[in-house]
Amino acid sequence: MSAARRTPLATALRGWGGLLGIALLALALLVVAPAVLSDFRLGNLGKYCCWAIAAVGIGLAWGRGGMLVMGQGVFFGIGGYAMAMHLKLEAAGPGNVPDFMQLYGDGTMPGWWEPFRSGAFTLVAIVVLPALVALVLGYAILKRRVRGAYFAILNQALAVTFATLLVATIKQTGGFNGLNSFPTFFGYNLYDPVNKQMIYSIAAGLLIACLLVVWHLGRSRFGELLVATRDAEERVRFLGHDPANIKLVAFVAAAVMASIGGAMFAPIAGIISPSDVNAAASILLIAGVALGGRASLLGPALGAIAVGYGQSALSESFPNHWSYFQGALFIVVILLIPAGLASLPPRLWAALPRRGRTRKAATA
Amino acid sequence: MSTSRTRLAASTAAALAAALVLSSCGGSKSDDGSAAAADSCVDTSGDTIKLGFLNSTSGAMAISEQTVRDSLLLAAKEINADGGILGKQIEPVEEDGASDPAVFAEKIGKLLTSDCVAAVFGGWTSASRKAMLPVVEGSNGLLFYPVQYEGLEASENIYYTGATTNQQIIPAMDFLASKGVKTLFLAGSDYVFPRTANKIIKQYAAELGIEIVGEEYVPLDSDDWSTQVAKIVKAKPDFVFNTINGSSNVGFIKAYYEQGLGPDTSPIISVSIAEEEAPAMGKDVTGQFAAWNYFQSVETPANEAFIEAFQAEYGADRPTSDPMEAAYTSLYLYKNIVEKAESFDVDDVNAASDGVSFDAPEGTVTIDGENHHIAKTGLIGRINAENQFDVVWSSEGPIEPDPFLEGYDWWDPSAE
Amino acid sequence: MESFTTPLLTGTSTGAILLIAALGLALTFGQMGVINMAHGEFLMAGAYTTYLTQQVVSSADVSVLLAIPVAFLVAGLLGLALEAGIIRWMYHRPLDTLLVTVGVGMVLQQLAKDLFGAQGDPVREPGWLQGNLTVLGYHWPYTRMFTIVLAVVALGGLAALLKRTRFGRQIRATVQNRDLAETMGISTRRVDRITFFVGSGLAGVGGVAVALASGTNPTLGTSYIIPAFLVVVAGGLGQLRGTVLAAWLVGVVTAFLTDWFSGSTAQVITFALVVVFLQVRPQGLFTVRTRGLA
Amino acid sequence: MLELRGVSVGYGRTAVVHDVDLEVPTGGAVAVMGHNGAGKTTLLRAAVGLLPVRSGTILLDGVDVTRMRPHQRVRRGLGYVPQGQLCFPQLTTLENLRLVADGRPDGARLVDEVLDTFPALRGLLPRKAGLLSGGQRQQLAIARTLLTQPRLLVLDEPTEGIQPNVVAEIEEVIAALTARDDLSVLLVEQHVGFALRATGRYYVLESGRVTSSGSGGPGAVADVRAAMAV
Amino acid sequence: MSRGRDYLEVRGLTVDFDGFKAVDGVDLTLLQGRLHFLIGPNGAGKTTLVDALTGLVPGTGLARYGAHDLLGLKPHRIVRAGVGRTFQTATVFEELSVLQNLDIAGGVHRRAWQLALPRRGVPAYVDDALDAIGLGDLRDRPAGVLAHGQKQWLEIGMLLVQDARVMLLDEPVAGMSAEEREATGELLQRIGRERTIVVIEHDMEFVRRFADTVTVMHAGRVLTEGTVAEVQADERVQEVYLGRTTDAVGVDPEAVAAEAAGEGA
Repeated sequence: MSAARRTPLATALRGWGGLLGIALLALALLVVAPAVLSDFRLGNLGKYCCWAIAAVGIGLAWGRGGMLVMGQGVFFGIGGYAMAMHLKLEAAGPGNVPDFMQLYGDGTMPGWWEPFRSGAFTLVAIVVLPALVALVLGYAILKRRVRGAYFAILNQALAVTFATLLVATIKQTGGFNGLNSFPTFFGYNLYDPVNKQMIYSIAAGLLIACLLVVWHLGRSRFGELLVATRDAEERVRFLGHDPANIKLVAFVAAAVMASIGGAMFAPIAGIISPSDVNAAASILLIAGVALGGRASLLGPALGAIAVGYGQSALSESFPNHWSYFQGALFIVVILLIPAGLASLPPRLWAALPRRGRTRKAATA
Repeated sequence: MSTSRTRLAASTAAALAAALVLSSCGGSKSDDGSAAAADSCVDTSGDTIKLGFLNSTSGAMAISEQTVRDSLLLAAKEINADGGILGKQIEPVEEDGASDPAVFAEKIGKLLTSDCVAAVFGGWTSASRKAMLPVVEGSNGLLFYPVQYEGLEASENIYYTGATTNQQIIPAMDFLASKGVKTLFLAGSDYVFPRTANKIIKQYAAELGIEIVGEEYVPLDSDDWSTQVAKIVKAKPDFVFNTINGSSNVGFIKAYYEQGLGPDTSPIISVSIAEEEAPAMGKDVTGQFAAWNYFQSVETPANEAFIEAFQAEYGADRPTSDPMEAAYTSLYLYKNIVEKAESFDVDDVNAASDGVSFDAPEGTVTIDGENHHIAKTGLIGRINAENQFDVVWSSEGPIEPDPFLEGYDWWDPSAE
Repeated sequence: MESFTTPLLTGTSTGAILLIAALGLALTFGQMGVINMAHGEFLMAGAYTTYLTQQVVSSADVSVLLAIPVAFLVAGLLGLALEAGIIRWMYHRPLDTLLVTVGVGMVLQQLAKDLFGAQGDPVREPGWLQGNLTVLGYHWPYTRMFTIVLAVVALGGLAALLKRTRFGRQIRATVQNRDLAETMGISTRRVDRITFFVGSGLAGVGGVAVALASGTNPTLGTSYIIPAFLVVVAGGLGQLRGTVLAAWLVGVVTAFLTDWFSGSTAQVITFALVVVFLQVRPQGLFTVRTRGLA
Repeated sequence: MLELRGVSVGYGRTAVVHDVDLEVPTGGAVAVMGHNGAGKTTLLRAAVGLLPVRSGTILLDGVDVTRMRPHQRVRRGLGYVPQGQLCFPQLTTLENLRLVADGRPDGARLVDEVLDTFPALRGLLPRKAGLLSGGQRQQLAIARTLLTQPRLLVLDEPTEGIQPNVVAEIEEVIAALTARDDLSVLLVEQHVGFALRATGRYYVLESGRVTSSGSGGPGAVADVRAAMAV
Repeated sequence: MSRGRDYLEVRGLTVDFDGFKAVDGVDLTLLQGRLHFLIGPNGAGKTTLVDALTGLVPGTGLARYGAHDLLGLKPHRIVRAGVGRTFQTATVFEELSVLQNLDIAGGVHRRAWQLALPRRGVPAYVDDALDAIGLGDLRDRPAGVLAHGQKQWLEIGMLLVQDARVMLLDEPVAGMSAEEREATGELLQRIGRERTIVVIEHDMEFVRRFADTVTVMHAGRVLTEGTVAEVQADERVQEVYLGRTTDAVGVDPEAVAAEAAGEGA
């Protein structure tokens, strides 16, 4: 795995350089972007940030842990729907039922919606719910030593199942249309540009926070152990660890991050629907991570932002060809630069002095 | 030593990030949750006026929505050739909704706040409309939505030029009642429109004395209908009410034939199969029925002109269909409202819209200023061997739009 | 009785299509370890080939039979191109083949949309397949029975190829020890290519069955790919009989669940059942001692 | 028959074989000896084509085969019996043989011939090769390679890990093969005495380099011992 | 016998692969403080025996160490019970430095939450292990660039950090030079005083030089057991295994790391 081969720059990026990179990104997202972008573009960037948050988690689980999590849409959806349910209830007002239940059903609300009236409960649920689901699923899958392609396929099947379930439960979750029309966000009017900027800042801030978590984990013993598990799972067993537990932690962390991303996506995009969480959406997240560099610190986040931007920009200019671009992206990146764009600067950097060295060797 | 420094740096960075987040939280908390209407940025000073055309030109819905885009562009071209709106040439700003509701929401925001268009035309799926609704209300913009839908909605900022349920579903039921249908089987895709439509159908059927002998849903993208069709065979209904969407119809019609059903045993009435979709099912669909407000075969002078212009522009093999006609009509209606209001301002437009009419290909349509829908005539067509629709039944004149079915006392929205 | 025969027979027909799709995967995934997510699009290519064959040979009676070998060839050649252009560089990165072929699938799907339109095109069944046989109250369409025949032929052909022919021995030898096969004078590159050709070609044959059942459309492959993979995994790698049983079970169980609940619920429950099953038997229905893919 | 000129081979960052020159004369037999890890197997794998060389040339019958794939070299008359009694465990003994023989016009006769050479295999034809004993598998491996009708036979440790009573049998077969005029042999063997008896020339490989070479025969045992003791 | 209080007792250990008994009713008593060598022809079941003791393959019978029956435990539990092993092909974490490799091996003794912290300084036991294996100068080099022998030492070092009371070493000196073998042997003698060490080995020279006890395995069974001299004198051993040693040089040709890497590729 050349991605993780320790070139000096890569090593540096894991330590101080990584922190510097995060600081620069924070500066760009939290200070520069709000100053130069229009409200509309800033909203778009906020959406990309939500995907980036999920991508950071994928970088942890896939890049560092070797688990190709092809169904992160599930967790993105859990967070997104939890938040959206709260916002719908907020819009409906105390004691009232969300509008769509009146339209599609008989106007009664299922009991499990009730707790989401509480903002505090919702915030807790956005973290705890995906963690629990990931724990149960991960435990079941990883303990049986399901890995590699099997893991990926089961994961994707999960995303398909989840989206189908959402579509099928139209009276409870809005079905294919999903949940939309959120006038307020914890009391803040969502039509007000100032508040939109605030929500953007929260999303960007959460992205930075997730990056800091991953940066820290990367430096910790756990980070080493995770990479070790990816590269030689059996060997880790003989260090006295159960590799399943190590991977489980990364899987759960990735799930929580995806959920946080989804939770911010709902108010920023104004909608969360099955098409934001299905297999295709999950794969788009993977595309960003692959592009940026699965095993690098900033790569997944930047890659996700780039893919989000590319989707907006390319679909504006070449509306019929976005699918081709997306497909080509997978083919070119995975085939030619499997370690992602993040691997290019260190590679170039490493290539330069080596040429000098070989010349020296030749003259010797 | 070095590690403690690192920790310090880490916590500082974390604190910094947190501070940034918190400081940016200084949002304004307005108490009235209503739309703080943003000032319109529409530029009406020049001799052109920008209009947004927002349809999916990529993704699953592209093939349907592209036809809407085509007729919008045709209408714009005709209007421009005729002197424009209030003397201003239409400058279309095209965007792709990519068959994804979230993208529709994003793009309509761009069109209204960044491109500053005077109005947006487009949307197809209910999901796309629902996603655009808060955005268009939030920025007090205008959206013209050209597709028949499940009703139960009326927004100050949206004009609905397709049918609402009392202009398509209810006429279809009236047609069935007129044919003496006693038993009905409901088959639909598992999403909003079929679910809502069937809720209405079931209540109206009870009123009409028609028995519902089965109700089946299949996921949107599923092609396998054999199990459900076996249930139809078993139920032997007088008619099948089909609310299946898109390509899923092909598998349904195939399974229906294979198991020995046909127009003479248990005929189908569809609300999503039009001139565009029928050829995909070939001869299998011949003899079946569809409920719309427009067919290519409608004989009006306006329709003759429309078909001629459309085929001249896009090719003689191109059929015209209900949503295309509704989109074409929507742009002309907008022109007529604006010219009545003598203003592009949204509030002025809304104030002037009531009673504005247009001699559309389907016949004369008139806007209801209360609910922003238009009065339309209900038509039932029977599919012939050329995959065209022969009109076999029509409502008595245009039906006033009633999106919330307030005029129907059998309707109980909270009943299951 | 009807409530039992109907799902059983419809499920068996659905299982047959699933089996043809899964047989190709059993070869490329089970034997070669390549996770080809574009396999569904090869299925789609087979369906469109059926449609195109009908455009050229207008007699539906003949064209469908003709479409079977042509679809095999078209999908096989697509597979060959994929192998030669991309997969051959990635045998040591099985997980990455998954992602690359996802990209290939996207491109093929968009290509089909651009070439044929998103609406789908009709495929007429031949006269000799019109009608149905009434089995205990269920009108079993001849086309559905035909897919079962097609599946049995594909299965028999594949089994004979692997067990009886020289090329089958070469495939099995290459799977077991690539270097050794090479030094026995077998061109393992050639074996790879042909294996991929045959596996992809089988998807094309599956496409004919799909076209007969539900016509063509650009996205039809996506609804088969995940179930087909689950069938291969649940059946046990390298186990044809496992694949057969798993395909039949998934088809029939889904049909019964659809009958009892709804189509969406059936999908959800079937997936859940497969996941639970893989918890109990991660190595599938039938086990063979073989290298894992991980 | 086979000539290696300045061949270097390595894995990843480390070179294992350095600048080796070696020749197997037509009809002759050559032994390569050396400690574990000296690079003997690596050298053979490069000669057969399973490993790319870093530099140097490999000639087979005077033709440069350095860039050819293994199966192409096999078609040019190179037969290889790898270390470890390798076979295709899920194929039967007969299938193991037919795998090779099928492509040849006189395949059936050839199978019959090698079964005469290894009569013990006759009774094992329907059995899966994975269930054979080590000695039986080695006989199968040699028989299978003979079916490719090699003019040069490359044997990597043919008696390693095999029960003593079978070893004698296999040594007999190898001795018979090396004695054939129409067959050249390149043999890697730990058993110095046997190797030198069976071959006419030896090379000693240490840390990937040829440190000594000479004529074979029992008299060379002491020389080889001395060379390897360094 | 009197030296060791600690011991690993194996009774009737059998490993059955679909009817083929790779290990067949093996009885062994392995005492602390002695260097045990396990020899025998290829396929005799030596590695399978170690695999069974470390949870890699399922075995039946009894393998008692302290209060545990190893056969019922999962691999990581066996490690935590104090039994460690190395592999024929050295498997160190190539991308981690020597120091990180050693440190990561110490994880057994840390609490779970400590894993979430970055490393602070070098723990004393890691330093000790580094000294013991003599790789102090290379502590910051990636393990991937180490020579084959050095990787084997690193693996032994990792076992030291793990504080494995029982060490099962699979051909630790294969491919090493004479000097390296000597150094390895001495290292094993040093660390073996408080440990139970079992070495699978083919190099009889090495066995003669360092073995306290030799167990000869053949066809899954224990053929004989005793001191080097006793074993060498055994006719059956000569027949199945040592027969040709007078004639052969460097008896067994197991895969050297490089060659194994080639086969794996």
